[in-house]
Amino acid sequence: MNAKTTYREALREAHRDALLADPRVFLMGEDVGKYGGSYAVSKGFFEEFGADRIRDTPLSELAFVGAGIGAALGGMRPIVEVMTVNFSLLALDQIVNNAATLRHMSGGQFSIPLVIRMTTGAGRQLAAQHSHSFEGWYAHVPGLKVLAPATLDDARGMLAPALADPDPVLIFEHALLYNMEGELTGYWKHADIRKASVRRAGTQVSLITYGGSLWKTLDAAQELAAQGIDAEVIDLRVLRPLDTETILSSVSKTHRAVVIDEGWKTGSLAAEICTCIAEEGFYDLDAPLARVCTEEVPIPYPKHLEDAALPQTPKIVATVKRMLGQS
Amino acid sequence: MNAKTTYREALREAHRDALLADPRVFLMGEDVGKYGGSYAVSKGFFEEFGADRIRDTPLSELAFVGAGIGAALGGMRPIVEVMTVNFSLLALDQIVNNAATLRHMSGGQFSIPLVIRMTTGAGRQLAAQHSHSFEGWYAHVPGLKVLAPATLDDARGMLAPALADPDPVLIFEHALLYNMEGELTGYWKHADIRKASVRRAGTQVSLITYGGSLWKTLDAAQELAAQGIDAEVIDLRVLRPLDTETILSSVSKTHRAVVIDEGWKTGSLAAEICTCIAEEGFYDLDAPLARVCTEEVPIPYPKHLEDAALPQTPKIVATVKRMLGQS
Amino acid sequence: MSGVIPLKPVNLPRELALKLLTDMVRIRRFEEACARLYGDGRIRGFLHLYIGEEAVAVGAIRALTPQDAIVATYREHGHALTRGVSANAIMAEMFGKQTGCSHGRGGSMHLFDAATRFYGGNAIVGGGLPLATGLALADKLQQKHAVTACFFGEGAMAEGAFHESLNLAALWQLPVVFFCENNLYAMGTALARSESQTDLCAKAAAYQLPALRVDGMDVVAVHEAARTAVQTVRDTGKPYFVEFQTYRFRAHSMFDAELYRDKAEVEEWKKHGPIHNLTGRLKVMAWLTEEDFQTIDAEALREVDAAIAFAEASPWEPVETLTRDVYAAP
Amino acid sequence: MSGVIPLKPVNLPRELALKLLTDMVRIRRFEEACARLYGDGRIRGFLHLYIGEEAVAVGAIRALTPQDAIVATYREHGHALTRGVSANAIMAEMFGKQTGCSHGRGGSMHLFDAATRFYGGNAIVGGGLPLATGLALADKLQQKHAVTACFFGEGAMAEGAFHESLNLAALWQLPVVFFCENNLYAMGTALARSESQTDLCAKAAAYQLPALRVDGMDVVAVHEAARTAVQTVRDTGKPYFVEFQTYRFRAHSMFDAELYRDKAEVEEWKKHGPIHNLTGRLKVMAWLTEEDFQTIDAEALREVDAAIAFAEASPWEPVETLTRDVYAAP
Ligand SMILES: Cc1ncc(C[n+]2csc(CCOP(=O)(O)OP(=O)(O)O)c2C)c(N)n1
Ligand SMILES: Cc1ncc(C[n+]2csc(CCOP(=O)(O)OP(=O)(O)O)c2C)c(N)n1
Ligand SMILES: [Mg+2]
Ligand SMILES: [Mg+2]
Repeated sequence: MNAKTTYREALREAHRDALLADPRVFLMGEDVGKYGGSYAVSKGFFEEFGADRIRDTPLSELAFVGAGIGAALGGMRPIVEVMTVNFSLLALDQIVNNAATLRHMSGGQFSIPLVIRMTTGAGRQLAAQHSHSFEGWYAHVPGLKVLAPATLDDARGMLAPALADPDPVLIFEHALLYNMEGELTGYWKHADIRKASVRRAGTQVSLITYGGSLWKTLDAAQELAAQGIDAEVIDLRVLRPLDTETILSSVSKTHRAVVIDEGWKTGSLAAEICTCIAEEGFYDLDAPLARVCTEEVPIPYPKHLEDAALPQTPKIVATVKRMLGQS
Repeated sequence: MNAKTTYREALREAHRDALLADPRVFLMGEDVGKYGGSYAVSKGFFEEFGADRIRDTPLSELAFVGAGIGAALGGMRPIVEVMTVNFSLLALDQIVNNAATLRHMSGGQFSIPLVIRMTTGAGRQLAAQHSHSFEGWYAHVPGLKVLAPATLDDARGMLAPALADPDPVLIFEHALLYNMEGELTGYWKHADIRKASVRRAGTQVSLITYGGSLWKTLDAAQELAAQGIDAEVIDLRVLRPLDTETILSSVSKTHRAVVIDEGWKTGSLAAEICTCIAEEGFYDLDAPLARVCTEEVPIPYPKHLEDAALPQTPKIVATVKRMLGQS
Repeated sequence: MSGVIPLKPVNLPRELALKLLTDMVRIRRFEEACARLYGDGRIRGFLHLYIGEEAVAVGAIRALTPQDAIVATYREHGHALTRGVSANAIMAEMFGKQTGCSHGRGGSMHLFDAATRFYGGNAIVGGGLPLATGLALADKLQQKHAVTACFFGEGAMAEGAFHESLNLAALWQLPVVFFCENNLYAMGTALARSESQTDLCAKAAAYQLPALRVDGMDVVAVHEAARTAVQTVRDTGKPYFVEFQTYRFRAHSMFDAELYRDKAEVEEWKKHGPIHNLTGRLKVMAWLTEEDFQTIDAEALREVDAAIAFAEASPWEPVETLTRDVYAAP
Repeated sequence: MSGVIPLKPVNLPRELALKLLTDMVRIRRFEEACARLYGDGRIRGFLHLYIGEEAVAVGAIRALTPQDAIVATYREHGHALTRGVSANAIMAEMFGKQTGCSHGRGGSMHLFDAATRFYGGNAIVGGGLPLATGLALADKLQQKHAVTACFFGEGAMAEGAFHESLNLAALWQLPVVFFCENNLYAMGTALARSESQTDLCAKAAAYQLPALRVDGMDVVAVHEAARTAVQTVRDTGKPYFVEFQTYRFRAHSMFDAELYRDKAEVEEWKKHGPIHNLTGRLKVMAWLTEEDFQTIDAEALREVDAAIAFAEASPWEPVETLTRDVYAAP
């Protein structure tokens, strides 16, 4: 039961369960089938479930995402894999103008029980066009739900509730997590898609983050602990709708918050979190809010520049120490 | 000279000047030519400048925006009109992955002196797919500059510096402004694309806004004045890069800020403005920050529901009064 | 241009022919009223009239069965009416009332009706094509033997969405019939100014789709072609492309100054109007008297008047419901 | 599959033929080194090798003049090398060094060189086609009589960007030559699993583009076809489509387990490798001895070694420059 697994394998198991449990579920996307999935999440599925349910698509992001919306409208439970968030821009019109609107525009007649999954984030030296973090954009759109599983349990557990949801759910998997190893705790069986999670309890500052940045943030919290600073770490898990309750209750305890987000700083999802706090938790605050985000630059190729562009543990530590007057 | 004109006519004159001044300038987009421009900004140009310089495009947003990028790269000074921001999603990949990145990815070898214009905003009962305000998304992207002319002077004056800029500049024109009447002040000849503008000086609260919301906000300020509350109104004008100096200096004086923005609240550009203040101007603040944004709903068709969804003067007034403990 | 086939006999049962005529008259009268109501400010937003093109929706949709699905554009009043969405519900929607077919949320460009599988109502040019492809995929995977009819203008064919969707439908052998309403203009842009290849059936062939070109002003020809296409799709499970050559008599929308076409061109086309065309033929065949026609017309006017009265009398959605139906109720 | 045309004579001047051979060998040796360096962790990110496809870039680009422009994909080392970007600058770019042709900012997928009008280096499939169309528009409007060569894979043809760009180029009569590198696979997806119409020239015809299908393993055939196409584009100012039938001998990228094709298929194609093909023919014509070949090969290896040494020795961009070149310096 509690054997070692990986994030990739946890996702894979979640998909297998879903495909076995409901004949309306099918997976489609570029190279999900014969190739085995560009991140190998669907490896072996083509052989196990056949070409109808593991459906390789041409390079046509707009049409196959739109077809997923249509198929959901028509009674299926599609999982559409858009290889990466970078390519999802080509399909954004369908997601924003059809998936997110059809229920409302039709006065509630239609439902889009669709899951769209994609890889997000930087860190593998893939340069400017292949390193985007646009999940914050999707989190802006009413009608969508947006998830960011950062842990093995969430990778394993979030797909089922996402598929059970009558509305379109987007799942963002950070590229650096697929090889992450660890054990499932069993919690995954009850994974919800409503609440943020306190990954580390603390009293002096709230570090609020999600996805790939969670692990850098937990590292920072550990380092801070070694220096006598007790940080709470919140994993948002759900980027839309935001669980502001968990955020605000943490800040009401710690009185300080740093938001860590791999999006470019200006207009980041981090800005939304900060503003929620500045609106609703203002009187709890003992210090200015702060963000650790990506620098305002298309991600450069070389490692030292990419590292410098992205949020990193030392930068989180330094930001917290500055906030606490210890730098 | 100071005769009555309209926002549309001011834009039109700016375009005529640009076309006359530089043979590298040309205008392209859907129905900019024979039809006369979907918002009539280019009415008469097809006859005056010919089909080569006033170039009607097929319904191919991705390709003609990309072609504009290529033409800029090749030494021209294109103005690409994307009829509305709603359709620009189809071209977003080209804007984000080519226009915004080519200079950096090439190590500074290339320049994209391109202007992309589009109509934005709601308020004409065009319903969910035709009422978006995505300028905040564009303001998230390093490599782009983003303008929002709200006044006649800016409509008249911002195009020339935008065309002179060696980088891609996006201009957002709020649909409700085209028929706005008034007089040019002459300021337009010196219009910059760097600074925000204080449209009304005040002492008790900073109302920060841009584009179509400026006029609702000025109305609110007037109403507040009648009730004894002295509000400062800042028109951002430039959405990227943000003129944080003007924002922070206003807040340092008023100690309170409300941001008004027609984007959906969650993940709005307003969140970025608030966060800048919460980061850099925190100790100046005497009250929580507040936003008046669009409700989290695809814009519904009927007027009473559309009105209820969008920021409105009474809501701004009420928000300020609540902030000042007068509600 | 559509050939002048004035007195070609009508190879359809009389009852059906009269039904097609009635449908066209209903649409015409409905939209004439809409234009008036727009002028009066009762209908707002964008309003795209189908006047002149009625034969296309009527002939094509009458070739479908109730289990089939329809995806249309922002110019879809005629499609909704023909499909059986009531004039009351459509007119109430144009008014933005609670009793509208989209509960007032959509307006003219977003008519929807789940009961008749009418998936609307899409204001993004080309935006319906991927959706139609997906509906057909769902039907196919569920072995429903249904056909999805996807309507779009010739202008939409320049969009990437057209290319990707036709390829997908053909590659996956999906039961979609692509009904192109070629009215020669996309707003002010004539076909030859938007397509390097103006033979639209040749474009469809590039995806290995069978294609038909049809006189879209002749409802009988439209219906016959649509029946062939729909039956073929139902039998083979594969997609089909039909180009209806038609013309809009009115401006693109209520904002269009029509600078891009000659009045004479419009007048020429009006001579071949679809209602005119069919009534002439039916009269020669002695299937229709002028009196019959007046009865049909009077009935259509009565239906429209009733719809307006219904819409007028209907309540608004309360403001409190503003954010309802963004997500499913928990 | 490419026909086996083993000993067909080479209808080109000897000097040119040797030049083409040399270019192909340079690319091969350069990329073999890249694969090794990737294994050693000196090159990172994505690395897409062109091995097996060299005849396409070499034959095609040698048909261009210096005023012409090139837009390529993420599989563009060979194109950059042939265009005259130095091996040093390319290798340094792969290392991410300051002396790289994109100052280290781009890496393997984003090689650029303004001096040779090499516009790169695009990692979004289909993303280069609109750009190429725009470059050609700029050249046309400035009466430069230049041709823009746009390279892309057959997989890109399913993208909306392909459709929209070909239409625009044909409609506006722009001087673009569309060079399709049909290597039969898009990652793991075989052509017949991504296109309903696998005759790619038929797809081009849907935009009224003249089209040629060429054996992409035969650099002589490639060059002749490219010359014809480029000359036609230059003379007429109108676009042209050429399909090069080729094959990649290596995996799609360094992450690909190649589950989707048989080893035997790969081996069969290798028998028709472009370098093998040309050397055989040149030897029969007595234009090349084995010794000549060894000299060419040794020179290529020397060039690559020198490039590696150059890259190794080159400095990194200082971290302080991180946000440089996001906007023009004020
Ligand atoms: C993607 C997109 N671009 C532009 C528009 C604006 N627009 C609405 S209708 C139209 C013309 C469409 O022409 P066509 O497809 O031929 O249909 P028709 O209106 O003639 O029925 C345009 C340009 C839009 N709604 N969507
Ligand atoms: C828009 C987009 N979708 C998906 C990808 C991922 N991807 C990179 S290369 C590739 C295959 C492209 O095949 P083809 O166009 O035939 O070129 P080839 O790699 O065979 O040279 C895919 C799917 C991408 N880079 N861009
Ligand atoms: Mg049309
Ligand atoms: Mg390929």
